[in-house]
Amino acid sequence: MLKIAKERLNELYAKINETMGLFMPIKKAGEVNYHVWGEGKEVSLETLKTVKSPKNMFFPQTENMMKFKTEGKNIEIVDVREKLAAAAEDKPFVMFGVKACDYKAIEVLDKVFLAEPVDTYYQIRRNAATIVTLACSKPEESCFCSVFGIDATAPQGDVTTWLDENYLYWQANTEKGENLTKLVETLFEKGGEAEVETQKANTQAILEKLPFANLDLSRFKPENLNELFDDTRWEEMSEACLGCGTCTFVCPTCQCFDIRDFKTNEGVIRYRCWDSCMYSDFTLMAHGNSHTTQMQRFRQRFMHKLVYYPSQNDGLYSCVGCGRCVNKCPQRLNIVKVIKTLGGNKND
Amino acid sequence: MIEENLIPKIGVITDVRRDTPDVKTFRVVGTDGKKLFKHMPGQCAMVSVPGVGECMFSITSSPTNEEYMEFSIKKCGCVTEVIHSLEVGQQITVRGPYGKNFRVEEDFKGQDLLFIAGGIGLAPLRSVINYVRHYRSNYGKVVIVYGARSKDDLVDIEEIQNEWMNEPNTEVYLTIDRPQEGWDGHVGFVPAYVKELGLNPNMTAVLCGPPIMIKFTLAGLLEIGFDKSRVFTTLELRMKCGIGKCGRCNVGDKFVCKDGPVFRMTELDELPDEY
Amino acid sequence: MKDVELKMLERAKQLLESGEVARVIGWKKGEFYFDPAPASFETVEELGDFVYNGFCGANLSKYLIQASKKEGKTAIFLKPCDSYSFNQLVKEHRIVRENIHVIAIECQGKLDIEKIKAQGISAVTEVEEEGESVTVSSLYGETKLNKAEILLGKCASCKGKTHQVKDEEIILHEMPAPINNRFDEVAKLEAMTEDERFAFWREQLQKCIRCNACRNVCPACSCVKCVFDNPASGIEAKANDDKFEEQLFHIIRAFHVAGRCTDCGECSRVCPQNIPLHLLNRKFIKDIDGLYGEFQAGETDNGKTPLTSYTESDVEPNNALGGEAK
Amino acid sequence: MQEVTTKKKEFTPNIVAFCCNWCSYAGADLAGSSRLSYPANVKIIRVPCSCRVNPTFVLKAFQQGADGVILCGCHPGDCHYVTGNYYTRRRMALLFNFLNYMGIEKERTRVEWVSAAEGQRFSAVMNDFVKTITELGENKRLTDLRVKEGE
Amino acid sequence: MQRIGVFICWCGSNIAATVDVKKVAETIKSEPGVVYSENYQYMCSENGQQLIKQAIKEHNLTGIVVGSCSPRMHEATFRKTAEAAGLNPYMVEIANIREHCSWIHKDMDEATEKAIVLVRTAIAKVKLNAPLQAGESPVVKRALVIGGGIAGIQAALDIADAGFEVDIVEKNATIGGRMAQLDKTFPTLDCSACILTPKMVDCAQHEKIDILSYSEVEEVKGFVGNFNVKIRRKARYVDETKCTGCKICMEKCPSKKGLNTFNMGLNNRPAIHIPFAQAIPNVAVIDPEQCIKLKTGKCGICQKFCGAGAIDYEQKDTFVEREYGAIVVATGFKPIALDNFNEYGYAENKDVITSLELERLMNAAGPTDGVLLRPSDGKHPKVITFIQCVGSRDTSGCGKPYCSKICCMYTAKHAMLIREKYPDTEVHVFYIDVRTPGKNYDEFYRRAVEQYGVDYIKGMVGKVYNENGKLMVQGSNLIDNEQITIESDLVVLATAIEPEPSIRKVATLLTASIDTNNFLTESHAKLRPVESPTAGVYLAGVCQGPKDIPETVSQASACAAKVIGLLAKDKLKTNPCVAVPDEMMCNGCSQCANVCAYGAITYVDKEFRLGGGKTEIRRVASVNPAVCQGCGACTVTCPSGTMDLKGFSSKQIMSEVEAICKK
Repeated sequence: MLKIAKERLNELYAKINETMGLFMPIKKAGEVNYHVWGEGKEVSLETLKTVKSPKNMFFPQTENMMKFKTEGKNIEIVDVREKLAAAAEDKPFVMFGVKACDYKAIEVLDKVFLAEPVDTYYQIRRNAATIVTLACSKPEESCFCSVFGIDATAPQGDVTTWLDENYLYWQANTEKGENLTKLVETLFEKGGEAEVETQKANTQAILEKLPFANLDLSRFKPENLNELFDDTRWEEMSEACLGCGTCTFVCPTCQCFDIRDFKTNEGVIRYRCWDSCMYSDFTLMAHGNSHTTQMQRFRQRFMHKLVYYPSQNDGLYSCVGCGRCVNKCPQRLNIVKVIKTLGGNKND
Repeated sequence: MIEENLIPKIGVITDVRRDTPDVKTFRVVGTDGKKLFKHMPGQCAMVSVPGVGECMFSITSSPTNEEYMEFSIKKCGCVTEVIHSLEVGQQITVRGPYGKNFRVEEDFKGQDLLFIAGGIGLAPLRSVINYVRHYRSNYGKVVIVYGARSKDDLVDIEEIQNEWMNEPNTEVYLTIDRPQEGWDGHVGFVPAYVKELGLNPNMTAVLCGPPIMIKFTLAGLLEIGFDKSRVFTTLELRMKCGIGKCGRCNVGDKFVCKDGPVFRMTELDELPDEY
Repeated sequence: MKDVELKMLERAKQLLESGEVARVIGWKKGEFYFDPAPASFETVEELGDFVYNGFCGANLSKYLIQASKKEGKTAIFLKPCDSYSFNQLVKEHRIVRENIHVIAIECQGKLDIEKIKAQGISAVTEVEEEGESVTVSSLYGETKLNKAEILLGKCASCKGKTHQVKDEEIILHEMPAPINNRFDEVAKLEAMTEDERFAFWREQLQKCIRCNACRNVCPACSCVKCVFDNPASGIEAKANDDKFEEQLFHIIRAFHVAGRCTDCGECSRVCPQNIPLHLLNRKFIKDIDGLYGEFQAGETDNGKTPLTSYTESDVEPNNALGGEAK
Repeated sequence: MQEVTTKKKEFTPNIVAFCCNWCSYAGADLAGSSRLSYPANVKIIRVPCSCRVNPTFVLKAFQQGADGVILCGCHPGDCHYVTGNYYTRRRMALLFNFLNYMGIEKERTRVEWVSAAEGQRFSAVMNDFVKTITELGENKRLTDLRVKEGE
Repeated sequence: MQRIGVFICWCGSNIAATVDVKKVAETIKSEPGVVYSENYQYMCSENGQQLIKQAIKEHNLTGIVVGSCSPRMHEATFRKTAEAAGLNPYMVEIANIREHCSWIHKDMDEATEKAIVLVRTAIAKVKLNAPLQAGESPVVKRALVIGGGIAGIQAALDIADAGFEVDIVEKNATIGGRMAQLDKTFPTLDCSACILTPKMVDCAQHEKIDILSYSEVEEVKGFVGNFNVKIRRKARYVDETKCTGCKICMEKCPSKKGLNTFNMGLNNRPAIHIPFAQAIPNVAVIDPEQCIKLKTGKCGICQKFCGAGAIDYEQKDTFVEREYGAIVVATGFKPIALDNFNEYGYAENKDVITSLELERLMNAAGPTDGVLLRPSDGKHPKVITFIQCVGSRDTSGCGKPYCSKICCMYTAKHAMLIREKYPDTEVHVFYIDVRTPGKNYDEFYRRAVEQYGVDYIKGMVGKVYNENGKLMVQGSNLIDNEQITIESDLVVLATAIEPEPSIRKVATLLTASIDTNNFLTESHAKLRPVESPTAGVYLAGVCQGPKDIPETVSQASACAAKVIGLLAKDKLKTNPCVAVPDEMMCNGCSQCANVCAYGAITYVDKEFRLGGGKTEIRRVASVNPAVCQGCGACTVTCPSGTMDLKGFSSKQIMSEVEAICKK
């Protein structure tokens, strides 16, 4: 294990930034999101929940997929991925300060985007990234990652780090992590095992006390699919839902997207952008819509997270308990309320 | 070269045929004049007019056709409206094939086959029927029941009358919903007609058409004694990516674009009723 | 506030029990003190979860568009600012007034949990309100805060405590006087240079994730089908990395609600990125006031809206800059 | 500085002019039949009344790369449809003010009343508007900038 | 399948000299959707049109673009051409490459490039054009005239003479209006009654005219060609068909203290009365406020004495509903109330009177039998002072900002008549400006000054007050720049006129727009001065703006001409470029109706299918295509984009924008 004094973190960032892109939680216009690091930027490593999750780095909110140039009746397709791949190869990047839940979320996304047939846009970015995670030391009331078996005190990733009042502790886990370590090694000194263990223990104690620590997921199994689907309480759980996409867009695992064309004065751009199953037009076709009510849309989202996805992926839930939806839903609806209503609390 | 799952190919429209007042069939080849890609019956492709949007259509032509592929497209929305306005020579984009096909080489082989279609529902079946016709000796008796609102709404009537009806060991039954001048064939809805025909329940059946037709026809078939696990249909839901990632075409834990669009009736029974 | 809540609960029970109304729209308890959610109660039993406290900031009036079409009467609790939205919706024929029983309720200003957390308080488990002070308990300790510091943005610039409509009222205490500084922030922006304003809005709107929360919560944005969801409109769009696209959405949204926006402030409350969206709508309100005379949407009997009326001597667009008639 | 000025001279803006059928379009016709020239980069879209111009058309024009948008209608009080341009006047006053509030140069948008008899004025207005926009330079703020941060 | 044909016109050298027409036609050939592109010297010529027709047929064109002169010039021509070739006339778009291109640019390359863009823009639009059908609506061959003054009478007579049925609805018991109250008329000084009453009689006797006196319009439905109007026939308590007009009832009526409104309240009349001797219909009416029988149930004298048995105390208001093709509004005017003008002492001094009161005082049928006696003591006034512009041209807010137009002339008339009849009377006139344009008008005024020695004083009157029984008129003489006071026996105020107050209701019923002074707005101030913006509604007389009798009569005849033109048609072709709502998206918020100047938008409750077998009732807008004029104001007001305009749809305009901006 390596460590570096907190005051010298800027040197670390600068060093990484010399050869690689560096994205980390930075406060801009009042909100903390992953942004490119630069001298003088307001880094906020402690922020547990950036508004946009790190998924934005691999699966951006909007990305151009291709361009079409039309001349008379003919079409020419301009594939933008070569450029993207070249850029990624030229300058791989580091995601710094990713929390345990968000890292788990990237694993959830990998299963979708990297499954055959591979989503090459995602793949290019994913391959170019070295992920440096940061253990949580001050979890919030809305955190419930432990419910999904995530250890917030020891996140995975290419490199795992811990931060206390004095030091940042560093431990490489993968080849990518080792490579990054080599790059910055000179800035570090050895040691810190004991401090990290103390921090882990302290955090564990808090994690156990968190209000949502005892959510019961046992009912959310593929075999209960139809029973859960037909539960009468969806209606009442969804009645205040505005049908906005806040929960899906702040969610680190929501991966639905839309593909659209945009006419510019120089040709058509085909882009993809985040979409939300909460939207009334998500499943709208010219001759009908399979989700006509907000209840159906609401149900789709939570069934997907808790039943459909696990059924397709060996029981892995596509919720990581980050609590973003708990904090951000305008009308205070969230997955916890759903889990409690349909599943219950272990202590109940 | 990066894999091109979402990047389409450019196709050129080489023929446009008006089948019914609102259905046109488009013949498409690549810019090199050859077929764009291989597919199996029941599979779909994303067709698009840049700047307007993409839509999923089943490939109507048979895989055995080596020269081109065809799409029968019904005008019902923004994209299809624009596609309908296209003429020969216009380029479009196509990507695919997507989805699971009819198991013509496995489940269908050696079986007597019953095809039931309503309206534009013939489009995906045309591909299977012509496939079966091509490898005629591999299959048993073929019965085709096809209905539409009126005689003008019967898609591909020429091919049906000139080719299918002359095929050996093949029966073709046509029906329209309401009596019409110039029509001396059967009049009535498909589900009722199917029951009247006295079909052998030992056949493997494929249904395609409006949901209401499927519902009642299926009920009718089961009544006659058909085995539900040997009845197939195709589903149609909103699709964007075609590769099971965009998240909108699922029914329960199945994606129509990846796990479908062809489903066995017994499979659908296990899924929530949301299609 | 507890007494107000009790009174409301009692009234809700009476209304449901007597069959006078088929449902009551209010708030129900969440996981914490600070996350009550809007809810419709149809039986006395359901009222077990009924709550009204300092975190009931949501404007409930928009739910009535659907509720007023349902069988039976609907009772709703409206805070003073919500009553403007209600009125505007009635005026636009979106709510069937006869089907609604409006209970005007007291509002002492609503609190913002995000502002509490911004004070550095993490893992909040309990909040207690007492007069002007608020006690916040968390896993890491207890803090006393002054209510004024943690008011929702919309309450910090409250436009008035007078209900515009009511069938009955539950007001037990005097409500604080309105704070009439709501155009200060707009004026501050107006005083900037074009470049500064552009930089300000670009940075703010760059945060937009186009989640549509602002639109979907907005009582004025209650179109059966929004132009941004409608391919036929020619401006249907979802993209947002295109900088203009974001602005297009926000500009058109602000324009569509101009003259109809009651300044309820919900757009800013719900924005997950805390973009001060109300400053867009308020600009229109300020300009309308300045150019065409004071107008408050949702006020009772205030005639035609500014954009559906005119005078022969209206200011010319090229001279209207700054929002005051020259 | 020198370079900037030369660059600006080369720049020919793209101007979209919405003209009402009854006054301004006729005014433009009169400008034509009187051979009163104005730059070719002004392109006119005919609308029945200035009140037909939706703010989305104006924004769409900017989005598609227009550098300036001008609306022309009958003089207030002379609207063929009696009251149409009164609504236009309010709508555009508020919209243009708002665009400026968001940092869009106020000179990029304009409303002018041009009657069917004012060919001279039509030409003068267009010349002046093109001059203003040329000096202002390319529309960067409201154009289609699909630029992303980092990658 | 779109098959667009493009036709580029040279217009001789008008276009071809600066635009490379061949290049334009050639370049356009490769545009998607274009299957034919041609250029020709004169597209509008017989041969040019033939070329278009042939191309439409041969190439099966679905739309055409003509690059030529302004659409204001030849759009109609090419639409007809297209129609003749079997193409819907609305599938034609014009690219204006002459007025907007070749004539204003000198550089050939630049102009050619612009022409290409303009043609592309027109192609972009025509691709989204839909075939439109001009609608047809039948025309009811009957007209309604609201108001039975000289305007209404003239309009009714003209329309009836053309062979169409006309109903006159008059709210008073008799037709005749204000003109019937006048004594003499300027500038000829002939007797008002002598020229009006024959026309009234003509109306009464005209087989095509039906006079509904003592009636008011209650409700108007429908639209041009098909108005359905509900008329209230107020109870007059006298059977119109029986009353012979013998006036015995008037003599016998014990309640004689009602103010004679016809004489401006200067004398009294019985509860049952005929307003004046030549009233049409010559039928009595009972004032229910004054009638003892109707108020107390006792009396019934008139009934006893009525030989015809016409009196019916039980009569109730009745309603008639009729269909009309056109409506003429001729509701007239009244002098303004003088409450805001205390300085003239009108309320306190009986001898301060309005000009209309003076008319009655000088009329042989008036309260003084035509002898000029002042109201206070019945003496001959020796000094009479006229004050002009009382409430006219007043921007202070007390009066009216406009000029009442008739006061200068009638004051000159009064002054002249008084000096003629009573040469010993001193007549002073305070004026701000004397405005007498018009044939023989200024001559008339000069006669008053030069021939009759009327004392015109340029100046304003500050105050009129009573001092020892004398009216002191204190004013300024601006010419001599001095304050003067004139001791007068009678003061006459040239009171401003305003539209009859009932106009507000009428305007609302007709959705006719009204200006800030309550005058009805004409469709175009210069070019359509007698038409209201509401199709099928026409304006005559002072309801549209202050005017004198000759002008009123001309306007009434103009109205009649318009009405006859309308009623002569069996069917009306409606402009197909009208607003059209998409009900699926409509919020029913009424914003669109608020900006519609024509009242073309109404709302209906409709049932819509939701998913899952549920339905919902929604209020949605509906546009009457016969009434909509196609301005598009509603399309922008609508936040949901429900309203679109055929022929100028949002998509069309946006695609034009795109085509212009395309690089």
